[in-house]
Amino acid sequence: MDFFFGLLQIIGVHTILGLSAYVVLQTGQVTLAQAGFFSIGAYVSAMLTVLAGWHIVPALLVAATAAGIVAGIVGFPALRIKGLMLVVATIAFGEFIRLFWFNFDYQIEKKGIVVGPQGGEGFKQIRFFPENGWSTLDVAIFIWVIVALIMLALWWTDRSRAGAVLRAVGEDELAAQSVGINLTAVKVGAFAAGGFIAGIGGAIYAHYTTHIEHLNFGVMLATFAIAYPILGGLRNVFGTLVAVIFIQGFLVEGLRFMGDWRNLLFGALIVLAMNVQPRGLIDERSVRLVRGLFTRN
Amino acid sequence: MPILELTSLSKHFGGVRAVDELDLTVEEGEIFGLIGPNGSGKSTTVNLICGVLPVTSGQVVFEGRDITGRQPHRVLAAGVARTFQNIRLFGYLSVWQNLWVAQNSMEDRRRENFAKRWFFGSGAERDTVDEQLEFAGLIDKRNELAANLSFGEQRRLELARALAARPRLLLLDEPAAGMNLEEVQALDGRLRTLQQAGVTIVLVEHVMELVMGVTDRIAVLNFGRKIAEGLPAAIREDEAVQQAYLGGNVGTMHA
Amino acid sequence: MDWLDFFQSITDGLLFGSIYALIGIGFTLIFGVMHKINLAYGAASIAGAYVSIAVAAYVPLPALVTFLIAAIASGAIALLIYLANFRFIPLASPLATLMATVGMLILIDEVVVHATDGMPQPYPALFADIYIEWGDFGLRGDLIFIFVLSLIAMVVLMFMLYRTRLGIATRAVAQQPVAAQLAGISLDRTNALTFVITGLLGGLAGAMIGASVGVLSPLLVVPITVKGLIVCVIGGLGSIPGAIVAGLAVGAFENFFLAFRGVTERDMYVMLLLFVFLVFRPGGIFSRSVARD
Amino acid sequence: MLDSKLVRLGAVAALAVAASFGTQSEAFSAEKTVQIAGFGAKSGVVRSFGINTEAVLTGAIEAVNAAGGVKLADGSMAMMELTFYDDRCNAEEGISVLRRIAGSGAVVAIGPTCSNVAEPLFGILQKNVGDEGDSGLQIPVFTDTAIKGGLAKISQWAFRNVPNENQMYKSLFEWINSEHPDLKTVYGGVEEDFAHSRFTWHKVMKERSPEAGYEVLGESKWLLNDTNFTTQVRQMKKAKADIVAISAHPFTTCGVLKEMTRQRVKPKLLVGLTSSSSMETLQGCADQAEGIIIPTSFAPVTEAAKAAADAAAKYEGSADLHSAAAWEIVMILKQVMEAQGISADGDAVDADRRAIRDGLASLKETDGLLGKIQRTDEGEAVKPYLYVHAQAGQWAILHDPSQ
Repeated sequence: MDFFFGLLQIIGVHTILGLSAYVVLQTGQVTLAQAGFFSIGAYVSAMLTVLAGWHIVPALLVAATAAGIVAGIVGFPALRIKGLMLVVATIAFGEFIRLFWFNFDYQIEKKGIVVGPQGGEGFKQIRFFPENGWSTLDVAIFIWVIVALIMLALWWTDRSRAGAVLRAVGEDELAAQSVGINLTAVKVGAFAAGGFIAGIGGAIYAHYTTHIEHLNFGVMLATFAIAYPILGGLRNVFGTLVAVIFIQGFLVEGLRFMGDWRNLLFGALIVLAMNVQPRGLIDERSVRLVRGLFTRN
Repeated sequence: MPILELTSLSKHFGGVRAVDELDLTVEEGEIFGLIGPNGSGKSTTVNLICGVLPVTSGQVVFEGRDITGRQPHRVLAAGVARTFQNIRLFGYLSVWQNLWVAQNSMEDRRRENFAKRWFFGSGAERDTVDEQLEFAGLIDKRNELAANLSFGEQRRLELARALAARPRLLLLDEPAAGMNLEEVQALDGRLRTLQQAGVTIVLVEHVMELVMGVTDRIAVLNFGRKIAEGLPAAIREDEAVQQAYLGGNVGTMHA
Repeated sequence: MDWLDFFQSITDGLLFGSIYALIGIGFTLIFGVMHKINLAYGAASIAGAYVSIAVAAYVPLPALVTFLIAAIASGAIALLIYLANFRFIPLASPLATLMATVGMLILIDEVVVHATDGMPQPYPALFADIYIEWGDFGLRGDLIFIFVLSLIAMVVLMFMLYRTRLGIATRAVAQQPVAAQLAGISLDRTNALTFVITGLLGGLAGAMIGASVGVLSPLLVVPITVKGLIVCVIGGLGSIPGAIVAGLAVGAFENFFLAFRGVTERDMYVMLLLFVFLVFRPGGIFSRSVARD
Repeated sequence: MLDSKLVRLGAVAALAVAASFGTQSEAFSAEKTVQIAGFGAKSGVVRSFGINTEAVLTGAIEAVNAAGGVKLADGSMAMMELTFYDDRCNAEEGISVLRRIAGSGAVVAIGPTCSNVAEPLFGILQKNVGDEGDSGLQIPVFTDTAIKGGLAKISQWAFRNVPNENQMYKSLFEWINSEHPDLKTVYGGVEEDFAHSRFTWHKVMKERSPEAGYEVLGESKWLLNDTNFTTQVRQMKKAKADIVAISAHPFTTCGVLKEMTRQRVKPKLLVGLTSSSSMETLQGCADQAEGIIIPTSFAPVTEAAKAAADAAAKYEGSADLHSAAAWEIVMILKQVMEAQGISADGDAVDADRRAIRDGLASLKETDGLLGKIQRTDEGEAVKPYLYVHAQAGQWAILHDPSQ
């Protein structure tokens, strides 16, 4: 059973990562900086639990806030640019953060061992969970409570006026401004919220892998962050969850029995999915389809 | 009393003077026509007023306050709303949501705190949206996606959306484009109703005939400059205007 | 600071930058015509180079022919990318296209890994044994060759775009898609041809990278994709002369910082260069004050 | 139309998921089997490592089974059975795979390939055996490939059979000193962003060579996926060192060697990273690598080593210093299982795992393909080693320090 709980943990963390991009994508901005914010959450929280001896919950909140602030700061220059320019700018920013950790060295001695982030060799022994006797199930529950809270908050936002405003900005910035929407506030807000959520994900990631290094937070992770909501569809938060289950549960874990053929299928299935369902797995049609299954008798 | 004053307003794109030293005064309560051939700078003028484009030089004064270079949402907050030449609705939002996001009048802002305004909308606000939809005659379509509306309905929705913030000045950028005669007449009626409700209207149009009946005063632009201003009847007879319209501007005749 | 080191690092970087320029042109051309990003472009470039050595393994070929095969193979792969990721996905779903090209990148990468077990493969080079030296200052013969070859490719491309029917059609589609269609230009065929052209350039770039390093590896894909995108933005989206200058500049810039700040910080400065451009010159090197989106 | 297709597609997908998760409770055969799990990277650029490990493991288990299998506590014989998983050299996947293994009937896990997977993996194991407060996984992991120094001490459940680079390079530099007393200086080249290569230069080569009497003149750094080494090699050229030590993986090692040839940098001696003593380097740049000296813990010089190499070749892999360790691991495990008397009973997996761990922890010396392997208290191995050098596209034995 531990394996399933472990898989649940992975799905949970990737859902958080995907949701962090979902918020930003709703405003029509394609961000590839989420891996960078994720890494801020990971490093900051790990430093707090390992070096300062904090409990995971405050560490997680502080780390997420830090990631959110950095993301908000990125949001300002990102206001001026759109489309491909924004994609490239956010890639560059994410990479910049990653390279920062690559060059970041800060260790102290604790209980006779030297701990802390160590540049290219990474940050090891982030063992808050096992050291405090959290079982795999405990961690999975902890993660899913957080996932549920985030999903609930975003689901609620989607249904509130804020959600409609986010989408309005995503569809037509000029029209949105002209009906009185403060573009700066909305975009920076979305970036900051996305960064905050990514920071939470990163904080959990650092603690359930126990070891982080800059290479974990590269362009591919950033790509997956936007892949989940795009593949799942931007219609609602459940699309992201479905896409994470599709990728992490099915493509990665489910197809493991295929051995080395798995990776080939991986790319091909993404291409296929986007051709068949360009608006994501959860779009108007598939929703109708599922509803039909339950009402047709 | 003037509600909108443009003082030597200019916009240059590189070497092109899209709007050149434009002076214009719109009186409170009137329906003001701004006409001119294609490319004469009408839409640019609207964009300058609304803060979509940065002004090269000159001033925009609304109700005695200088609003030059303000961001579009702040121009709206001041009381100026607009529609677009090519309809710009939020196509994947429902008709109802299109109006919902536009509830940005000063009263809305003052009445509700941040959380209530954005995340925990009140029933009163929902009622307001319904009322506005009713007024626009779109209440039956409230759950349709805006993209699925007919062309005329989209025009109506866009107008309703512009009115949602209760502006005192409304800039309509070619609202009649693509409408048939019947719809144009309906539009005329709607504009009169708005005028009676106290909204000042600037009607931007390049087909002269459409504005003659409904406007109180007209200004004519050509090559970014004002070439005539006055009562509709006078404009019709103006030689410079006729010259501008007939002088090789092919686009003038189609409606 | 030693002036010799300064000139040396800038010169080396400038020569190598011609490869970045080729990749940057590919991104910029597709963006210019379709207003889309093809993230699989870098992968297709490297894959083309792999095909060429696979062919060369059966038939002994001179290096130049190998490069040519790389270009052709990459052109074919680019066409495949067009069909799989652009042709059938509605224009209104740009995110789907973006994501599909990511899937394609992963797929191409993994096919290469499967074919070679991820092992580095030697790649032929021309003039690799020439090394020109003036005292402590030195120039790699193969890099000069690559530089010249890239310049020729760029000149040929410019000629095609500005002097041939195909090029005029391409530019027409880029500027006025609707009008171009009315004038009888097939959008579909023009788009497909644009992909093939970019593929040819990319394959050449892939071959040149292989030749300059001496080995090919799937590891090359992500870095050249990122660098290519950066070049494309610094040069100004859709601007071919911009991409050329930006490619050379990024090459020189990064090599300068490699020499004087070390490899761990090098790319941070490249990112900073990009941010500077985004803030102060969002339209790229040759922009006319007004920013495009 | 399309909708019904979608339904069918969904159904197929659901079945596939169910099938893949449901495979754990198969085998209700009459005979007992000892389940062994292997894992490593079979995707991405490090794919060849996983393929080699799997081939060697398959061959080794076949050899054990051909000799009758493993003797259990009750005196009966049981066959070994291997399941191999791909972890894609990704930390999260590695953890997931280990959890899957821990949830299966496997009594021991052999892997992983990458140091950056091994490090987090060992982190989720229980740190100290018997610590009730520590909820880490409790399954012995025996690593064949991931070589970055000092990892096994992370957990008492982690063991490695990888060569001790500190010892190998120390003795290599001492040997070079005695053979070529005229060489005085060393210059380093390091792939700076990869855990293993970085560690081996900074913590091993750079620290051990002065102990053997060398002066380290400096170092050039590059990254895993760099393409232009002109500047780095120029720095190297300026240093004019007698020995150039390159701590990098085959791809950049080849890139740098080729650049050195172009710039005519000819050190009197080249020293390479342990991991580069595989076929990859020679496939990438045999000419330029000619003469490079690398210490390795494997070469087909003994009967046992030849048998291992042949078995690997049979399953389309190759035995090198990494994968050959997997052969030794299987042999060590057989010995430990028999000494500890495991039951191979599906209900006593935990006890068997503990018994194997204790057995491994108490080992002081084991047999290896090249001779006796010493084991340290930290779960690491001290393996016999050889110096090989590249000669005409092959790795040839240069010197055997044990003789």
